[in-house]
Amino acid sequence: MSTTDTPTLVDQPPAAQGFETMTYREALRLAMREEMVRDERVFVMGEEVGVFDGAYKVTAGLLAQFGPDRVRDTPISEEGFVGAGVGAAMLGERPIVEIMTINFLLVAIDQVVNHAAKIGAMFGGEARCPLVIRTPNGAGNQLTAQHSQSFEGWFAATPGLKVLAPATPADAKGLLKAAIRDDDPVLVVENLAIYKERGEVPLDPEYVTPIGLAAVAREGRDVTLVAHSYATVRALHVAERLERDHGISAEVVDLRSLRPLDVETVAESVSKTGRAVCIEEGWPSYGVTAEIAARIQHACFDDLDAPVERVGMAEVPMPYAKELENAALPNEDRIEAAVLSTLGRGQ
Amino acid sequence: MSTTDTPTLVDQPPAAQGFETMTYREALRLAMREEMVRDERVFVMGEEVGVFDGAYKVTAGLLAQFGPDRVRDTPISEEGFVGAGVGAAMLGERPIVEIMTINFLLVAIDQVVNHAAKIGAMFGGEARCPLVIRTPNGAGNQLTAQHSQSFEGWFAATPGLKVLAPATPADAKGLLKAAIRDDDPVLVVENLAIYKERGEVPLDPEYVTPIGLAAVAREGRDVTLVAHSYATVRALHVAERLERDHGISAEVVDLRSLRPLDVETVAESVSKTGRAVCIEEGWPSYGVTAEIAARIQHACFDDLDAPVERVGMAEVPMPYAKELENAALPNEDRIEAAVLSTLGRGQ
Amino acid sequence: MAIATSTLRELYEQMLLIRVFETEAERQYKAARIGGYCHLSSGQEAATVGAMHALDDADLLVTGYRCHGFALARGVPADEVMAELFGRVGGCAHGRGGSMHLMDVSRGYYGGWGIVAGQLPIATGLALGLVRQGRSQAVLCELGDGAINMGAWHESLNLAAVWQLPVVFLIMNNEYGMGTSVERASAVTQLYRRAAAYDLPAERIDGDDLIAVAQAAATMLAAAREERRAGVLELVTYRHRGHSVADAGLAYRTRGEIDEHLAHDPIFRVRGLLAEEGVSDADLDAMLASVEAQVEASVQAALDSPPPAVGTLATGMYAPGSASQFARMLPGAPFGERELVFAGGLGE
Amino acid sequence: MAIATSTLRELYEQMLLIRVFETEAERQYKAARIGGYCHLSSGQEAATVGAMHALDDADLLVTGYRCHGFALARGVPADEVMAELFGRVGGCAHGRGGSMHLMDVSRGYYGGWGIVAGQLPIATGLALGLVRQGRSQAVLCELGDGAINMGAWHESLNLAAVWQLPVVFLIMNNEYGMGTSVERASAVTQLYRRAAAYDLPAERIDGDDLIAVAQAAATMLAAAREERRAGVLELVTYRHRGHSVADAGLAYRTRGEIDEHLAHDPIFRVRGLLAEEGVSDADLDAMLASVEAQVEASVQAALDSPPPAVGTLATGMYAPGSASQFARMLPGAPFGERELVFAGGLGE
Ligand SMILES: Cc1ncc(C[n+]2csc(CCOP(=O)(O)OP(=O)(O)O)c2C)c(N)n1
Ligand SMILES: Cc1ncc(C[n+]2csc(CCOP(=O)(O)OP(=O)(O)O)c2C)c(N)n1
Ligand SMILES: [Mg+2]
Ligand SMILES: [Mg+2]
Repeated sequence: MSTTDTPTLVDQPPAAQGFETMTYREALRLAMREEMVRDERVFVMGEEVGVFDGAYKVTAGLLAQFGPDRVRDTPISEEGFVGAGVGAAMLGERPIVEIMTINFLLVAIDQVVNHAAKIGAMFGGEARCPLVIRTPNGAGNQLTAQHSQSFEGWFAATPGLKVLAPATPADAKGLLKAAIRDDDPVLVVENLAIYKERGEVPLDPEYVTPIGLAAVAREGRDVTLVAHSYATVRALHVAERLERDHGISAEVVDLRSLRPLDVETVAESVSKTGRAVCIEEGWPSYGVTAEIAARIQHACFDDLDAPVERVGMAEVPMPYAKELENAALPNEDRIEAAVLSTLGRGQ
Repeated sequence: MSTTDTPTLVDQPPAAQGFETMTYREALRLAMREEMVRDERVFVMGEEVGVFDGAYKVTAGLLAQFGPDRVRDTPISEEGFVGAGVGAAMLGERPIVEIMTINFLLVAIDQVVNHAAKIGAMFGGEARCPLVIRTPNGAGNQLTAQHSQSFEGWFAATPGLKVLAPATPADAKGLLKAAIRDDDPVLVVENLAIYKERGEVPLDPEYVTPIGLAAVAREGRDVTLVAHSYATVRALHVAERLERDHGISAEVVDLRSLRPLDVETVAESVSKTGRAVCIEEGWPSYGVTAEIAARIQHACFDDLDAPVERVGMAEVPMPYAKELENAALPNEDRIEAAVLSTLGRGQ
Repeated sequence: MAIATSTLRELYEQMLLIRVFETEAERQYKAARIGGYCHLSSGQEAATVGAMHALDDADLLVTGYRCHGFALARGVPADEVMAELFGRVGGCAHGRGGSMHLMDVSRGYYGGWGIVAGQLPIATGLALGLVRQGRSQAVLCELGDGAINMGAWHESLNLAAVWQLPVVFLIMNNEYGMGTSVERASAVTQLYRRAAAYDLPAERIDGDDLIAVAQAAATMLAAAREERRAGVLELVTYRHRGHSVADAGLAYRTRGEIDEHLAHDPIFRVRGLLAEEGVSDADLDAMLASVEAQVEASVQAALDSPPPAVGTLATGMYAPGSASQFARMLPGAPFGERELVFAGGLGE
Repeated sequence: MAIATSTLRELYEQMLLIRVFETEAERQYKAARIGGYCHLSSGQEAATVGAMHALDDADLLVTGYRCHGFALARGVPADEVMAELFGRVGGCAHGRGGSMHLMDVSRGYYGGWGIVAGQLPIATGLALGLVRQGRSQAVLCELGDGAINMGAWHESLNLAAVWQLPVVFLIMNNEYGMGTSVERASAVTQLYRRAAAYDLPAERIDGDDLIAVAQAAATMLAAAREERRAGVLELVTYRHRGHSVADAGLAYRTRGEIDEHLAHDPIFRVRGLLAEEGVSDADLDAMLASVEAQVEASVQAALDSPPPAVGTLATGMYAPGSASQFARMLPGAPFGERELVFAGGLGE
């Protein structure tokens, strides 16, 4: 694979207008394609991103459009190619590294946490690391213990990193573009089940979602559901059920960004509703919802009418059998039950 | 290094009586020596644990006493020898793997989280992993960004693991022995600054501290300080200062175990005092104190007179200069200020 | 090594069993009775069966996730393997592991692992355990051609060499890691040459030659058992189907390349050997029929086995006695933990 | 390669500077003006200076934590290196990095890293960056004999080879990783042999022979620049002092072994060469005197430089403009974040 000839900058296409309904997967692809056209420093690297069109087809077609220098298949060497992304970024390149699933990021976490996250501070700002790592988390396909995890909270715990977790196709485009344009290392957490979700996506190539801003995905009065990524999709479904079956008006806050974390938007909502249920795909103990609950109890101490509840994956290594997996997932029944109990309408 | 001849079981020495004042480091060494005498399946493995007598001298003298088969120096290959510990444990051996500092555990975290933690569940109990990993966390010696971290919360977040964090020499002995005798993978978190702390240690070789039991390290009425490892030492000093300088009676709860987490003891204390300040050596956001605060607000909702406060390392990669490091540490001044503010006596 | 006709018959039957089983597994996957990832080993039967033939009952086995064939060749009943793929309690992993995590401790099979190369350090540790226990067995550790580029390969081989551990690393070189050919992934394409970086004996042979595989594996395992000498055995074979059942397997290789390999199907080769030795076609066809019946029965057995009860969600996660350690963790626990985990067999 | 006497003088002065600097650093550490870990490179001067002589100004450098010598040989002023060890704003890393994390981006020195072998993937990435930018420079990546047993070595070398990246891996084989000899840590003790696992050119030479080092490094760096061919250069040298200032360095090696090496001090060897070329003793002594004056001055410069202000605690952590992204993170923030981090130069 020859990489000597660096491609010449492609002309900007005329800014497309309006919206188009597409999947979350397609929105991610659109974001990458637009940014690769806009900035030739941007390139994609990872296992099977090229010839195979992506293990989950997120990068499908990019190799054909941009060639092997900008869509680089790697050996199975996460530590090596994540680190290669760090080094290339230090030189001003803008790598987008795809990790097939977040479970495999553990073999490369040293490069992310002990290296990428430290560069800005260790170099006093003289060197930066504009690296993007994209990877899906989550369970739900009987992928079993080693392939059903969600570690984004560990990266959100690391000063020097930024962690984004879009829940809609529009944010998938807007946040991934924000990550690519950002000058710091950013982990963009996707989700296996969310790839097929559909929604309206702005076609404007300048559509970028600001980092550090949560969204009120649904307005409500009685309780606030706080979630990110696929848990937000679950929360919205539950909110509908609550309205329909119980006349409960639930507000849904979609965090969108875990570091920076928009506590203001969460606090505003909970101060209004007085009740909060935090939801995540991963294990809640020492997880993302722990931080959210800790922030809420601090910021909304006088406004809380009930303790903050948390729902996540049952705290076991995920077993294979469908019956067990279904029980372990933060499914809509479990979320609904948590909401009812925080409203004193428990079983 | 010949390892073919397995040593023959050494006779039990007559149970020693009484107490002896020793350092935390010596207590750890005593625990390992006692367990190696008691059970020949126990062996120590890690970088510089033998000929060098340990990077921090915790294993000093063990090679001379037990030989190279039971005190095994390793190449610099954390992923490899942690995994070797996992495999040996699956066969019924009882490895104690020393990781020089917790910062280096990141290159081996895949073996701990994706492998060791999964064995009991994946094998339905037919195979177990009685592995102990010992490693110090913490900052304070100008070790800078890559050597000043505390990741124990990430392991405590992992179902299938147990995580212990002794704060006294007595617990260093009792909990390390409990870890060695336990049939599950246990991470024992030590701390660089705590190694030299002195205290009374029971000499009885059967002295074992139960797993999952927090300790009230100091009784008090006005506020509860919740901590683990070296943060407990800080908390006890601050409690003295509060008593002396402000007439404030602070109770200190030493968690001792992070997974399982003894929420009952914490909740009892906070229900009594109505106020809590949680302290850790690491970064608090998405850290250990997040989980503690989340549990407290849930378990003590009606008894809390003020929001739960948290203190930890300032959320930056630790800089080298002493002046910056001192400011970033969860030092006694910052802890005291947090206590005063939660008591409404803040600046 | 001359292999008696009777033995060759057995090995042939094992190869047939694997092929028929994999074919049925794909059918059942498409019928949605099997979930998760499902990696078939059709085409790799000679490499699998030949290597397993050299493994003693007391030896230990560790593999990656492409493990149906290894489990069957190790003697795990087809019923139990199929039940595992169906996620039933009758499965060899009690329905908790699925296709990637087959295991059978009673047969020295320590899994079925899903993180590429993650099984290598563990196999090294099992070998260390054997040595510490003064046992004379060896560990056979399977990995793929793609796995060799992981750091775990390097650290494990160095440890095995420096510590003289009885472990043989079996590289199933099926020419691709997902859609990436060996040429695109590895700086040396003759993978066995990497053993030189550890001064370990290594061999690369035609993995579709059953007898050659059995001989090479026997030699290396003997050295591991008797001289505590680790080794590397590269078996050059081919994956007939896609990476997993979800992959058509055509985006990165040509139809012609596949047909080329199908024309030299390792199963035909062994059938040819048996024919030469006078085994009749009728006899050979009967073997196939009995294997097909066996696989058909395994589907029924799987269907007859119940799924695990939700109350067992946490079973095995922690050792017996752990429940009391966790008893004080209940207050403020996340929603559902009380019912699902604490009441779900945690450490009982 | 013939080295002009004038050049040899310069290199000799660099070697002297490193030796005198390290000796002073140890003194200052014991006087508690330097904290953290402090790893000295006394004894490794020929390897360091020889390799750096072959590195062009436009090339890039990455090292581990034993980096004082590399920084000095790269031309970072002794004042700035000493000030860094003292943790002062005048330090080459602004007092934020200390002994292990020296750096000077203006001189293409991308650090000073503390996780063993963690710098290898980064160096590989810098080389990838050079290629993508169509630049013709090379990256020199230092690592120790102990670091070669980390998985990151394997993955980095394979990537460098498969992708044809211009990076030279410089193994400073000083015979020990802390207290562990190469024999106890590595299955092959001639470390350069491991390059064969990637079909990369490699050489092992006497690292205390300044000219041989310069020649070998020049050849490999040229191949990297001109043919985009990565390479491995093993320099056999010796660490005169302990692993760090805290280690006496006698628990794992004999006094005799150390004396043996001291007798063949690389600095004496170069002094001998210069003498042969007619440089007078007076001249050589004068060089030493001027270097000593330079180091003495560096201590004063360090003392004269102020420590960083606490208000800069978060400086550089995030890129300019990030403060607004974090503005809404304040409510319920842990105690002290408001003053220390949010007001501490976060992304301004
Ligand atoms: C660390 C890690 N990275 C990526 C994956 C995803 N993955 C699963 S199988 C596979 C290909 C492995 O190829 P090879 O080693 O040749 O084995 P084969 O599938 O051919 O049997 C990949 C990349 C994984 N499971 N673990
Ligand atoms: C991943 C990791 N493990 C362990 C350490 C602790 N450590 C620091 S230096 C060192 C020895 C390195 O030896 P070598 O590579 O030969 O370099 P040298 O010190 O001889 O220059 C060790 C084990 C570390 N910094 N990083
Ligand atoms: Mg393969
Ligand atoms: Mg060394």
